[in-house]
Amino acid sequence: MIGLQHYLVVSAILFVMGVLGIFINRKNVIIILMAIELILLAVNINLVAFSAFLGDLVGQVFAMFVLTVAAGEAAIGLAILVIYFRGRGTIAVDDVNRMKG
Amino acid sequence: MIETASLLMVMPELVLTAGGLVLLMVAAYAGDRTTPAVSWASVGVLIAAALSLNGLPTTGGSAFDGLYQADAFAGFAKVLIYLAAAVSIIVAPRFFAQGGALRAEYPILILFACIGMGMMVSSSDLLTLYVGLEMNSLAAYVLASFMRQDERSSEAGLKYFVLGALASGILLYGISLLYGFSGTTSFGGIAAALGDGVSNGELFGMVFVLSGLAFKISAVPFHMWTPDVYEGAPTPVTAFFASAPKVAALGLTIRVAIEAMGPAGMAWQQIVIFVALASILLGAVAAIGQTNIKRLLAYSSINNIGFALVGLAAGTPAGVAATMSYLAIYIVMTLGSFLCVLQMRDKDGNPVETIASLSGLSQSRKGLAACFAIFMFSLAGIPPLFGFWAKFLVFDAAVAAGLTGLAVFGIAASVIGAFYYLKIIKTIYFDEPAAEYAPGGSKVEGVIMTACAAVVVLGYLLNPFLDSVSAAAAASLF
Amino acid sequence: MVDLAQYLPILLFLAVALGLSSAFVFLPMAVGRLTGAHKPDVAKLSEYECGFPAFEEPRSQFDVRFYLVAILFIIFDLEAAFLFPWAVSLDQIGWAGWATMMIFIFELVLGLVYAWKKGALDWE
Amino acid sequence: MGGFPILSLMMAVPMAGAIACLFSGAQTARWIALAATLADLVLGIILWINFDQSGSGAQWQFTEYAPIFGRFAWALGIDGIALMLIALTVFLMPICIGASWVAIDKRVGEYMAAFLLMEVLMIGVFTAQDIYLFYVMFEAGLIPMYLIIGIWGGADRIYASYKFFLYTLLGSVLMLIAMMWMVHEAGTTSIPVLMEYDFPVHAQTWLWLAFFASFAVKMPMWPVHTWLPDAHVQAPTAGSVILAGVLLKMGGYGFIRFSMPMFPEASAQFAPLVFGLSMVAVVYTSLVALVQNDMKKLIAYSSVAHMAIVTVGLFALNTHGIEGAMMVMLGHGLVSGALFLCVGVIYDRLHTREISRYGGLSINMPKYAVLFLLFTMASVGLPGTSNFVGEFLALMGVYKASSWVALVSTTGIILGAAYMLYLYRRVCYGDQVNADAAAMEDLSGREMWLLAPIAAAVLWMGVYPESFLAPMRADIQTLEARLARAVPPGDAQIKMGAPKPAGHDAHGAATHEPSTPESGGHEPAAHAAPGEAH
Amino acid sequence: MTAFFQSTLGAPYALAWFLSTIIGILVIALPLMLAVAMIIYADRKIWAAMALRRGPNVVGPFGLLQSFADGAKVFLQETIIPTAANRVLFLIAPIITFTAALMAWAVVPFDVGVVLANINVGLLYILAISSLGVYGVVLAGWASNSKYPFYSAIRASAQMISYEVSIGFILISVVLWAGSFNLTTIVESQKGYYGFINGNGFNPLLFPMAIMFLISALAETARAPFDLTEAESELVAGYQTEYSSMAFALYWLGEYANVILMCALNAILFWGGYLPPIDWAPLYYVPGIIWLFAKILFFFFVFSWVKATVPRYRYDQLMRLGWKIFLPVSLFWVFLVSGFLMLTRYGGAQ
Repeated sequence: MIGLQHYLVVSAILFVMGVLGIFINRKNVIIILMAIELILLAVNINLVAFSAFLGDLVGQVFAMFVLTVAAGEAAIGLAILVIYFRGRGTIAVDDVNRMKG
Repeated sequence: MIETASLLMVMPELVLTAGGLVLLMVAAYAGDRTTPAVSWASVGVLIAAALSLNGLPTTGGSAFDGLYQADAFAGFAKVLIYLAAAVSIIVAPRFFAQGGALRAEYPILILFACIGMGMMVSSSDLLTLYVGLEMNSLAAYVLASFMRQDERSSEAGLKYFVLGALASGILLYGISLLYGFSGTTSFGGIAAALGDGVSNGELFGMVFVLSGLAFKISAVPFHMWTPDVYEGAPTPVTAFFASAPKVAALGLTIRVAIEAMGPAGMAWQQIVIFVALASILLGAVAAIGQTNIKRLLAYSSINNIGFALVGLAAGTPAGVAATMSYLAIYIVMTLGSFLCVLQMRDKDGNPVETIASLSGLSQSRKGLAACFAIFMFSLAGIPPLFGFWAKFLVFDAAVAAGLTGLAVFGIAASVIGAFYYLKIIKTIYFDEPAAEYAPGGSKVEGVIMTACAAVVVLGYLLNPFLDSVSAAAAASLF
Repeated sequence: MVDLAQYLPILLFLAVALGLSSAFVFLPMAVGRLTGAHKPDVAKLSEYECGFPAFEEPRSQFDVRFYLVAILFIIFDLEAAFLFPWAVSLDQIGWAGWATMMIFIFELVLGLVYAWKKGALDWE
Repeated sequence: MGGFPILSLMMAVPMAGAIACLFSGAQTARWIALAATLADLVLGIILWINFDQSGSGAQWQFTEYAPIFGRFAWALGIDGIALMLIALTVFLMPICIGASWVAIDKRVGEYMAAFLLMEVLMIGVFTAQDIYLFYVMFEAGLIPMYLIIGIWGGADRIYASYKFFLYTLLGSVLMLIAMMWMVHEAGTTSIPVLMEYDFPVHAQTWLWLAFFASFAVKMPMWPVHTWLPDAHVQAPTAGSVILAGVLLKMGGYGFIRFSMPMFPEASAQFAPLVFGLSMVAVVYTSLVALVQNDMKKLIAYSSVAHMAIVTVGLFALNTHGIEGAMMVMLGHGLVSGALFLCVGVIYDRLHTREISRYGGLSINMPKYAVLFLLFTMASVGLPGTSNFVGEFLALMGVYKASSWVALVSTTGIILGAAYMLYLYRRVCYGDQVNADAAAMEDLSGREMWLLAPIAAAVLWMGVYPESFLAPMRADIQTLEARLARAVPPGDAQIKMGAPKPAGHDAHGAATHEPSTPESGGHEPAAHAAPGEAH
Repeated sequence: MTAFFQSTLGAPYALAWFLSTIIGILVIALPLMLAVAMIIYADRKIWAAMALRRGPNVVGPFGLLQSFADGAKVFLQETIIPTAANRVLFLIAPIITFTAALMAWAVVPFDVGVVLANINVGLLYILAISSLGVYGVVLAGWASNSKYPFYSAIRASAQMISYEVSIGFILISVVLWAGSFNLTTIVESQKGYYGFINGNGFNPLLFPMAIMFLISALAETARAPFDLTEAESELVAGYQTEYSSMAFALYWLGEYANVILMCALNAILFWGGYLPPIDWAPLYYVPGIIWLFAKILFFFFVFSWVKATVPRYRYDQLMRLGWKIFLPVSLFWVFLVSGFLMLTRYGGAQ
């Protein structure tokens, strides 16, 4: 039977993939946005799994908030990306270097 | 169910929401020419929100079934937030008018960010924490890229967004673990669960949550976005970033650390100590080579956050009070510094950001130079300026809590920090005059700048007041 | 807890539907090779451009308004996510729950008004 | 004086002057500054006259207390030691202003404001009765001094100002941490109370080191003295005067006010360290001074050597040593200040500090040569001048503690004579090799007015030191009594009286210390104690 | 049916359940494809009739087999994959479209209890699945790496998602009224308006929503007058331009499957689904599935009718209709319906 730890492992894998996707990816900002979504997905899996196993609705409500906020975040991220693209004509990660840190 | 009392306790947020929405409609219908009026109206809204803090919002306690906490701590933080926000709004129109980006959304976005920040410092549940944090962040992402035509601004927005979203993700992952292993999202409940012993899951959750928060307060090792964002964002926005969200995020961190993770103090204290020291050190060292004043101030903010965290590391009421006082003083200093930066304009009125351009400022613009010097000395923590008192308080708390080693290392590192502040003063006062600046900014800016300088110089007279307020704020957490 | 077994037929349906549609796509390719209909040449395999060679990169022109639509969609569609659970529990949450959601919708409408006034909804 | 807050007034006057200077033109600023410093001088005289130096009155006089800063208070008050240093400050300040009268021609208002601010802070340091107030005043001095060196200094001013600032800052921040610890331990910020608080011995070690870090840099002691020559050389004349005259004394004052009374055991424990460093300093810096080509640098190194005498005197931990150290501080404050002024006089004419550029000045500048000679002699420690009294007392005190230290320290006096006289010979005697140097005019009236009062004071101090010792006597005795329980036995006891029975150990000998007129009157009980610390 | 397998064939429960479910699926999917074939024929016939033409009339009696002939033809065609295209995505795209079109039918109730998966969030499921269809379109446009398909795909997806928003809010009104997402419950809740009529559409409060839903359904499926995505004059054949053989046919099939689904939804949500239009006992003797099919056919006729008579919208008009009219109105209707329900039905509950 599928237990809590299975969910946690899946979510952990997704989370790590998301984080790595942000750090390793050198090609495209859109991929970074997707990686962020992947992280949030991992979180939601966690929340819902915990919610189910605890028999407590809070986790699901939380997941809903995460979804919504993630949507807002994606919208704003996309908007910023568009502005950026219009200024620079590229969304390659390597080119995001007008300022050196 | 929702009682009237709960609604009264969130009065500041309600005022801000209503004000922000009304102004949004005004902005939408009347267009950008109303920007000055909208800006002042926003300041009015902020003042109204601050006034509404009087009473239940600072004394009410728990609202909405424990989702929201209306206490002195939140009140104190909110006053600082509103103050910083108001200043950031007031100084903006002139800057944006020059950049051709004078849009009425700016003050409104700041109002919305303030709602989020108010939620953050008042949250007593992971849910409100997250929602507040995101409300602030979403507004902040937009603010960072507010000057659409400016490539640096949009790049700053992009970087801020990507790393901010990553931070939210990490924070959320931690939240999900904390929730799962402690079975609740309320701070009190988590504290109770941690009190029974810290499981591995909870430990991981705490680490993730703290990492996410460290991102938001730009503490080392999660600081890398700060210099770029500060440099790229329009200067009034940078001033805002350097002040209000710091208070909110740090206030939130304190609340989480004390209220939710209090029983696991030993676990997070180590982390906070490390982060504090690393921030102090890196902020100081990395700032030395900077040539852009905004970047330098970014590193300065990292450095300062490190100092503020020293108070939290103490984990005592005195430590929390010290951190809150630190923030109050820091806000005045940093806003003052950015007001000075706003005055930096070449003859044609274009903003200048290089430190080199400050050469000989003391001869062409005496008042500005003096203010700059005061803020820099203060940030360096040299008495009798108020910045010293801020550092004094946190280190005093650390010493009182037995963290003498931390205090010694921290304060020694502050000497490194002093070096780069001195560099600016050196440029202003010792170097030969470079190209002249355009004559001074608006009267309002001058007045605020002078007021900040006055506070920095005469701040010690505020000590009794500051002490009592911050002590009350801290007491409400324990 | 919800009985997830209800969803098992859907999973099976997915398998069947995928199988069917894959078959539809790949069978004719196999059949084409068998019957000799598969005779690709350069002209046939170049992209459609009214008889000319392509002038420019097909993906170069991308109207920013499509992004705007996408952004608005994300916002409004996901806000609806809050409406769904609210709609089916209206009988339990009383006037306070109703009022809360009405305030939420009101704010949503203000957002719409703002977007409208800013011209985000205009296609020209 | 009753409850009149004269100390606050002494700080308010220059403060007001400073603000006024900022907003006025060059000439007005000069006059404002002069008026403010002279007013402070008058107040200082009134202070001295009203000071009860009988020793029977309260130790702390003119106290003021206003808890307006929350965590710490505006608590002022002075004892004799502070009184003397305040007197030195208010005495030198008008002279500094006078010295800058023509030498400073750019940004005069800011310059005068910085100096007046310095005066406020120096008086603040010496009067503060609250440990944090002390720290604030102590540290705040960095800002005006940094600006003075950096804006109006010489070619390498920027390097020098950084070095000055960061060295002293690094030293003092550690002290701050120690202060915090002490305040938490003792539960008070009041210096008088802390001076009587017995800190645990193991903690004293660390606290003492922390304070030492600050005061040693300020003093400055070898090997952290290197900021001083740079700062001196680059600072404008008046800056050097105030730096050598007063700022260095803050270190010594700190030892007397904090390290010794608050951590007697640690002071005794670390005395050998101080001795060691000081001995190195005396010999090493004197030798370095000998080979300097730059006048200011030479005098700066001589300051380091003199301050080493101060530290050995202090850590002799007996009346003579401390009194001597105080006298050296006062005397050195006057003399080194005067020497820097002398350098300034000729620097203003020729704009070089290179010794070889001068020569035979006694021919064309006789008045100058006379005064310069007086100060040179005072610096050497000629009897009849201020420094003789101090050095003699200090060395006597040291001799009681350790004859070896006394021996080495005394070589400093000889070397001092060497380099100072060598300097004088090169500058004032010999042939007039450079025409421009030979054409220099003698002292102007203004310069006479600057140097003459110092000359008078130097002579007064040398001839009748009692005027200066009297106010401090009671306080130094109190200090000695406080230290008594920790003082180790010296190795050079002058044994008196009948032969002792066999087996009488050195500890017993300590109780038979001879009593001199200066140290007379201390309670025997204080001397019965030394065994306790062992 | 599970019971039948268990009892007569002696299969274990799991296997029996599996077999019966598979059969159920095939019983839905295969007739659906047949229906699509026939409905394409019907579409062409109706259109032709309205244009006073004869339409398909060669293959089979009255041209009834026209669609099958077309199917056989494309099946034997060569599958062309342009060199510039992204091969994998190019082939996956039609699969997604068609799969999604089929999947939505899993929760459609054909009669009381006659539903493959009677899940409690059926409506939500349909919304989710129909959203997936956009992927097929976008991928097709993108993977073709050709100008016209790309524009078309972008347009199509913008159009689809625009109307999805208002569809979402329209559905909220229905859900509010029924108090459930379960499609069967929604159908059942429509019984007996004024004591004799079945169908939300007869409710004056919901009737405007029914109309809006119908129009949105047209837009959502990119049917005329909203068929901007394959406006021949501008975009050749839309996002399917580069497709050939069965891959091309799958879009065709999927599109019509979606059209039928939308017709079914119209029927289920607003016009009583499998219920007879009049709440009169004798009518219940007619199987529900007949009523449902009748309603579907009716709406399909409306679709065709509109296609034949209404001129095509401009793209800006299309978007304006969705965002500036449907969205505010449907939002307002949520307020209206919920407020009405609070006053009449739930007012007492606190």
